[in-house]
Amino acid sequence: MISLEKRPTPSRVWTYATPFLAVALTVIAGGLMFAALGKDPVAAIRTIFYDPLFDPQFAAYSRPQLLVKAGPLILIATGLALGFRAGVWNIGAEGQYIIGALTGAAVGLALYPADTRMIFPLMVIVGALGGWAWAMIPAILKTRFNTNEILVSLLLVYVAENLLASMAVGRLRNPEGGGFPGSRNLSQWDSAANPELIANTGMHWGVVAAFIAVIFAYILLNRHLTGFHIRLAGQAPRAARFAGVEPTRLVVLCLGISGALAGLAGIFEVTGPAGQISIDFNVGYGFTAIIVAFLGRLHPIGIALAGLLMALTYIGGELASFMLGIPAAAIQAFQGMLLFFLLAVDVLTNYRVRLGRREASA
Amino acid sequence: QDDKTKVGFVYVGPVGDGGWTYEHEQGRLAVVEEYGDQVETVFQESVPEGADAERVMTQMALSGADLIFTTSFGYMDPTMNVAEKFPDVKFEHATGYKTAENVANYSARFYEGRAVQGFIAGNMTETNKIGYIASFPIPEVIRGINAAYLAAKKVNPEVEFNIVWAFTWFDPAKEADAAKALIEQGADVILQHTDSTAPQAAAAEASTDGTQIITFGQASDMSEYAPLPRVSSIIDNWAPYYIERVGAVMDGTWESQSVWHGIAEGMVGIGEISDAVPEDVKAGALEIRDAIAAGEMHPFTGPINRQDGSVWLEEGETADDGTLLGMDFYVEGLTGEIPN
Amino acid sequence: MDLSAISPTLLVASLMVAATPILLAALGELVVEKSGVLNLGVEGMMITGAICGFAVAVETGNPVVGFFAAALGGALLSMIFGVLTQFFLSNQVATGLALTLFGLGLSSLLGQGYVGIKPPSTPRLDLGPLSDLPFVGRVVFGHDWVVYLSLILCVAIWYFLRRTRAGLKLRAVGESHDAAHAMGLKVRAIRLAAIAFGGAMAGLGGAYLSLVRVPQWTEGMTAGAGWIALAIVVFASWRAGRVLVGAYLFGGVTVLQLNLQAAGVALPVEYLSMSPYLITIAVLVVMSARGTRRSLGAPADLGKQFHAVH
Amino acid sequence: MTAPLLSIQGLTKAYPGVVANDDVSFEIGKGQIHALLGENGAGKSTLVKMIYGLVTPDSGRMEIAGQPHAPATPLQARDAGVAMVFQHFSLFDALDVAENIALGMTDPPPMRDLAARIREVSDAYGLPLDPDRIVGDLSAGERQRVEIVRCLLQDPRLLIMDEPTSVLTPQEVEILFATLRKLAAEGTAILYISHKLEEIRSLCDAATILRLGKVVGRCDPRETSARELAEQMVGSTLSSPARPAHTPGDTLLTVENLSLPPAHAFGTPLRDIQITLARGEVLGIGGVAGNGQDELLAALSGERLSPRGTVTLDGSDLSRAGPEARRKAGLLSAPEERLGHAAAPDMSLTENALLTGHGRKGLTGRGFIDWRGAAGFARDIIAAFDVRTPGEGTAARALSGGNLQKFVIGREVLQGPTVLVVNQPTWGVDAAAAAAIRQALLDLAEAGAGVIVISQDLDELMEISDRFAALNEGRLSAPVPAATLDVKRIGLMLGGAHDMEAAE
Ligand SMILES: Nc1ncnc2c1ncn2[C@@H]1O[C@H](COP(=O)(O)OP(=O)(O)OP(=O)(O)O)[C@@H](O)[C@H]1O
Ligand SMILES: Nc1ncnc2c1ncn2[C@@H]1O[C@H](COP(=O)(O)OP(=O)(O)OP(=O)(O)O)[C@@H](O)[C@H]1O
Ligand SMILES: [Mg+2]
Ligand SMILES: [Mg+2]
Repeated sequence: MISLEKRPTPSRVWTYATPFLAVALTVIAGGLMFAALGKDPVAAIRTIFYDPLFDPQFAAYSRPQLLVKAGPLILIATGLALGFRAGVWNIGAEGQYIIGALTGAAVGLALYPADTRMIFPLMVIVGALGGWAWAMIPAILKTRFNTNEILVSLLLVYVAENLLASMAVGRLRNPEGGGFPGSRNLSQWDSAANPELIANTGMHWGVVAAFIAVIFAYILLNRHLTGFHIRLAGQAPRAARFAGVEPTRLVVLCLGISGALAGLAGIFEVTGPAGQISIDFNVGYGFTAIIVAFLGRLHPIGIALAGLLMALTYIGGELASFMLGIPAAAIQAFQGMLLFFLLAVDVLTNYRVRLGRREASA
Repeated sequence: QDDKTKVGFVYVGPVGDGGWTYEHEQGRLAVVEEYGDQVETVFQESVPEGADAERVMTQMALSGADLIFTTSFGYMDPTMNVAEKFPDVKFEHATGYKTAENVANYSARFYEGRAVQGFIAGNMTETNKIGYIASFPIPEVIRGINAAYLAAKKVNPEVEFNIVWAFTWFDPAKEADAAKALIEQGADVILQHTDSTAPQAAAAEASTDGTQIITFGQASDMSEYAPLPRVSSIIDNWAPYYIERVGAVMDGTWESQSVWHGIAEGMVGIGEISDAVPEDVKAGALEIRDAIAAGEMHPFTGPINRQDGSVWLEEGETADDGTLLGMDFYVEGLTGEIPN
Repeated sequence: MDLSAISPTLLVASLMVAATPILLAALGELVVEKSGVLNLGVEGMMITGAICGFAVAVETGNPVVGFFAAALGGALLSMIFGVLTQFFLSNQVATGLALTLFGLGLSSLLGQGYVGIKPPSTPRLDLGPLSDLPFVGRVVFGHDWVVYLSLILCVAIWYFLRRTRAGLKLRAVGESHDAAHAMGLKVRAIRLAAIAFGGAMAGLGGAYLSLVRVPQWTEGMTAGAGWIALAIVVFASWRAGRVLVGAYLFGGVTVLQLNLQAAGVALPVEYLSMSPYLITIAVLVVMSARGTRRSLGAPADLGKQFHAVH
Repeated sequence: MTAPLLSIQGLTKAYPGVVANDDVSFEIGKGQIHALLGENGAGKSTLVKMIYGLVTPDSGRMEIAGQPHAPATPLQARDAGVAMVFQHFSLFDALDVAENIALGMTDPPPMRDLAARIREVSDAYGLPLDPDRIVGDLSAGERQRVEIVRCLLQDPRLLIMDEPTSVLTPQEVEILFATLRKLAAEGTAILYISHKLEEIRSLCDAATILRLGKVVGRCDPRETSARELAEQMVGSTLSSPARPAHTPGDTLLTVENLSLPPAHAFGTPLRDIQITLARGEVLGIGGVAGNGQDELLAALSGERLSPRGTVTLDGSDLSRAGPEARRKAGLLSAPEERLGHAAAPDMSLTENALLTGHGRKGLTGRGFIDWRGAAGFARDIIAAFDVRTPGEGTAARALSGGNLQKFVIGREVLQGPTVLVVNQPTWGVDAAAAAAIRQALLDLAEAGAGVIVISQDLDELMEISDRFAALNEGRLSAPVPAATLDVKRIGLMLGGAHDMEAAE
């Protein structure tokens, strides 16, 4: 009989070792799945984890793409993690991401074709505000009416998606696009573009923002009283109130920050890599970021690493998919396995496994 | 590496969607069939439009592709961007309007098929109510509605179109609900511009001895619902085009172009008209199909007024491609408003 | 515009069909949450049920067997969540989300051979002359057996939770797992059973989509129904009867907006399609504005990890 | 003594780092009321959990009426005739009384019959209960009754009670004792755990004393003084806190007409509370749990705000100030619940020191935390209050209850409060630690602060307060000098008869 015993303090060693253990387990289980599908498991794993980083044919391009793909994930996940630490469950970042992109792009497009440096910063600010405002809906409903923020923020994703579709074929449609859906291409309009800052690095303003957010969150959580209060509220809500933390303020703060960061991710994406508002320009970053946040154990540095790992599985998965003909669905299932293993092995960090003597109550 | 011609396909949905992407995949398989060992094809399914598409195309180009088909409208700008970086790789973008030295675009005149459908629908409806499940209010969809309506109205002046905008390309449950709502309100013909077979199933379910609902396959033949409720279909048939263009790359004759192919070129196919359609109607439908193919007939031939009553096409005038490509209005007789 | 074209009879009949998948899934999740577990993987279990049910129904030609397989498939998938959260003490929110991701991938893998196939049909029950009665005939006696099953399950779950000892134990575990443990209840076993039941119900809901409501198999066909089921549980304040109301309300708004469009009502379409979500939010606000936690009925230990400390 | 009902031989149970029970042996006879004594962490709860099947012993054997007893689950223990009232966690707030009772029975009758049985048995033992009420709405005494009735319904041969009286009024304790004596007379054996030695002396026929998991003594408590019992438990001699006489100074804190609605569904409202507290004074507030103690503390700590003019410290109105502002002004507090309220379980002692200390101790600058300073403060507390822990990096939950309580009290005391309000400062804490905490509170008052001690332990209140007031259903009686009180009078005050008494 195996039993678990809570450690007095989390194990340092396992904190760092568990991700590797999880990847190793995923490689085994995923390899079995690929083999069952009739694909060469070694080649598949190699293509997913190794090729994007080191294959001479792809690495020069794929490596910077890791940043492009991870940037929005990290930016959103960092914001979400602050909330999750405080026990504020925003799972509607996808909606805030969409609204950030929409509002930011709308402001930019309204000024088209003006040619001034001010437009891009203005769009960024409005995008952040848009995401913030969308997140304020669940925040206010929660603080005023005690409405469950998980559900409201989630339902608002669907509302945002509908808004996006109607904007893409309506108000924001490119008047010179021959009636086709989608806005003007913002990345091709210098005043609004979010370009690659250093050629062939994938570094754009969104990635810069992601790293700033990580550092900011790290300092906030480790060095600042507000961050301390965030952690406190999540771990022991009553103790937080006793310490003088206002739950209402914290809900508004956390939802606000995560909404604003998601909005930022949206506007950076739509002015850069994605280029334009289209019917379904959102690709689920808001949801994936929730997973990234947990994989990173809600720690800013962890989130940065988890975001990069996640990006690697996307990019490597694409390679594996078209190079080896592995169905996209198998890649998705593979990612699911990775998550399961990462979540499962985490138990070793906080618990000691005891074998042998049976306890009455396992 | 080797001298095989490598062809990449970028798909917006899963190859198992049974509709749009499925038909492109059939085109790819036809290429493999045609050229066998001379080609190597690769594809990537479910690629979101935007940054991910650009990356997938780039990686395909890096992997040595000679020709890449990008099969969704939203891939237009990514295709142009990647094409600029890989001048030696040829690109073919579906349903867009931009071209470059190494970027061609191709699209199908589905509205020609809609005219055939409209004809059958107008003849066969007994309630004179035709339900139309539309996806998004874009020219492609509006064009289809107009073409079907004009054809139906011609043979049945009483006919009325009820249009439901589903705001999705693909949500089987919603499509089924939309079909049911239309049928419950008296429509006995369902036309759809969404990709799943849910409306077919809903129609089969709703048909009783007294009332028979008929439907048409969309994108693929949907022959599993023939002979009823599915009486015919519009089939996207990309195979001939893909075979031709791959061949052009192989023998070095590939050039950028912008084509809008229809029934004549075989890009739009009219699925078998089932025996549920009366002989004379079937004959009439085939006649229209052949006339369009022969260039003797244009589904948009004047006199046609816009919905607001203003004149669009004078007597005998046919629509120019420019207006058709950007169509954002209903023709006279259709009720309701186009969203936005 | 022709509102008279909307037949209330048919509207009610079709909203019942539209609501059945989410009703089944929400009832399952209700039981799971009552036991103190928050499983956000409903969408993943639904779609897995959709393909399992579809595939088996096609292979056997028997939709009943298909539904059975769907329940089994959903339950098996839910056990991944069960083992991870109950034995590996993983975070329930994250594990549920991962389950959805995995379920979507797994289902499309399983479904690769089943695209474009027509499943055997699940006919309406023939209740003879009853089905010919005006209004009631169509609304009450005009459905397939799964609709009735979902209604029976709704009553059964209400009875189970309120009136049986097993239901009492389940509620006790959700209310305070420490106290339940001290009373000698097998907290983990009860929760695992609840999770499996929730998976089975979600699987049934998914199969209803793929076998009856749509019916066909396509990847991603649940299109968010699982999330709505989750919202309905909260909406219903964790009560079986209100789950029914919530599911029918949501189904009703969805069907009604399409009917309004079909009738040519001049409302902006894009706002109509948002309406089910907006209305759900509005009702959530009204419900939560009125209640304290207790009258809301949320199990006190919902989402908390249980680790016996004795 | 008759033939033993329960006999335990060489029972051992080790947890990582501690041997909770080390070769424990003793016997309980039929109809005997047997006390189990020991300081915090001595292993009392572990021992009874083994008897009840919640914990499996590493070695040793148990027999009940001659039959081997090795329950793997509470179910088996109940079948063997063992019933238990728990120290913690055993009621479900959202369920009703009958449901709560049904959950603790192996084979409950149908609900309707059960309700009738509950009425019958509870009336028979003088513990009336309404089976339909929601447990969360009951007072602490009534909740206790639920647990006892749950046991009684099973006709147990052995009844275990783990610290049952901490939440009862003296009158309720009397009723409980009468019930237990009646049960014992009917032949039920009772194993009774409590830190209240006087109670044990009046109730029990035999006692087994544990220290660090080992049996260190057996005695007849009726013939041993409380002091001797305590010294056996602790293993050394005890000194009582010194309380030098003093004259109260000027008024520090006034609370006027403080009324607050209940904070949640199961809460108690505060009704028109009046308090004045002078420099150097210790005001004791007694009352049975659930009569507004938590609410009163929250209203004083600033967790709940009250109407303007209701809470005044040193002339400044703090009614609308939050906890942090009150701390700044000198009004500090320590709530009853150590883990989760006074301290965050998963945080280190450094972080817990920061929790309330950052303002007064200057541990932050522009919101940025001085971790070194915080760790220093934590070390100061640990040293000054003899908190036994490996270091300031240890998580709060890893500390034993008594040590954490010392840390929490120390944290507030070392901030030099003008007024300190504490709720249940020594709840569940063993004699030595309790004495240390009481001494610290007295020292604080001696140094000129005002101290309010809210407690359910009347002996404690009599020992340290200058004046005493009672809380009953959210009302506070007029304070009376502690010296004039006896237990009977206090009991009446707690029972809500203080109005009558004022008329007396
Ligand atoms: N599940 C457990 N895991 C690890 N250690 C435990 C566990 N339960 C109890 N202990 C330890 O065993 C010892 C005895 O604990 P126990 O609860 O039996 O003490 P107690 O005598 O009941 O104390 P109190 O008077 O505070 O109730 C303590 O050191 C405690 O920390
Ligand atoms: N909870 C704490 N208690 C005491 N000091 C702390 C705490 N958190 C951070 N510090 C101090 O702040 C500095 C930076 O913290 P550190 O880098 O260890 O945090 P971290 O990287 O968040 O930790 P971990 O990697 O374990 O999450 C350390 O020197 C440490 O002394
Ligand atoms: Mg203890
Ligand atoms: Mg104890």
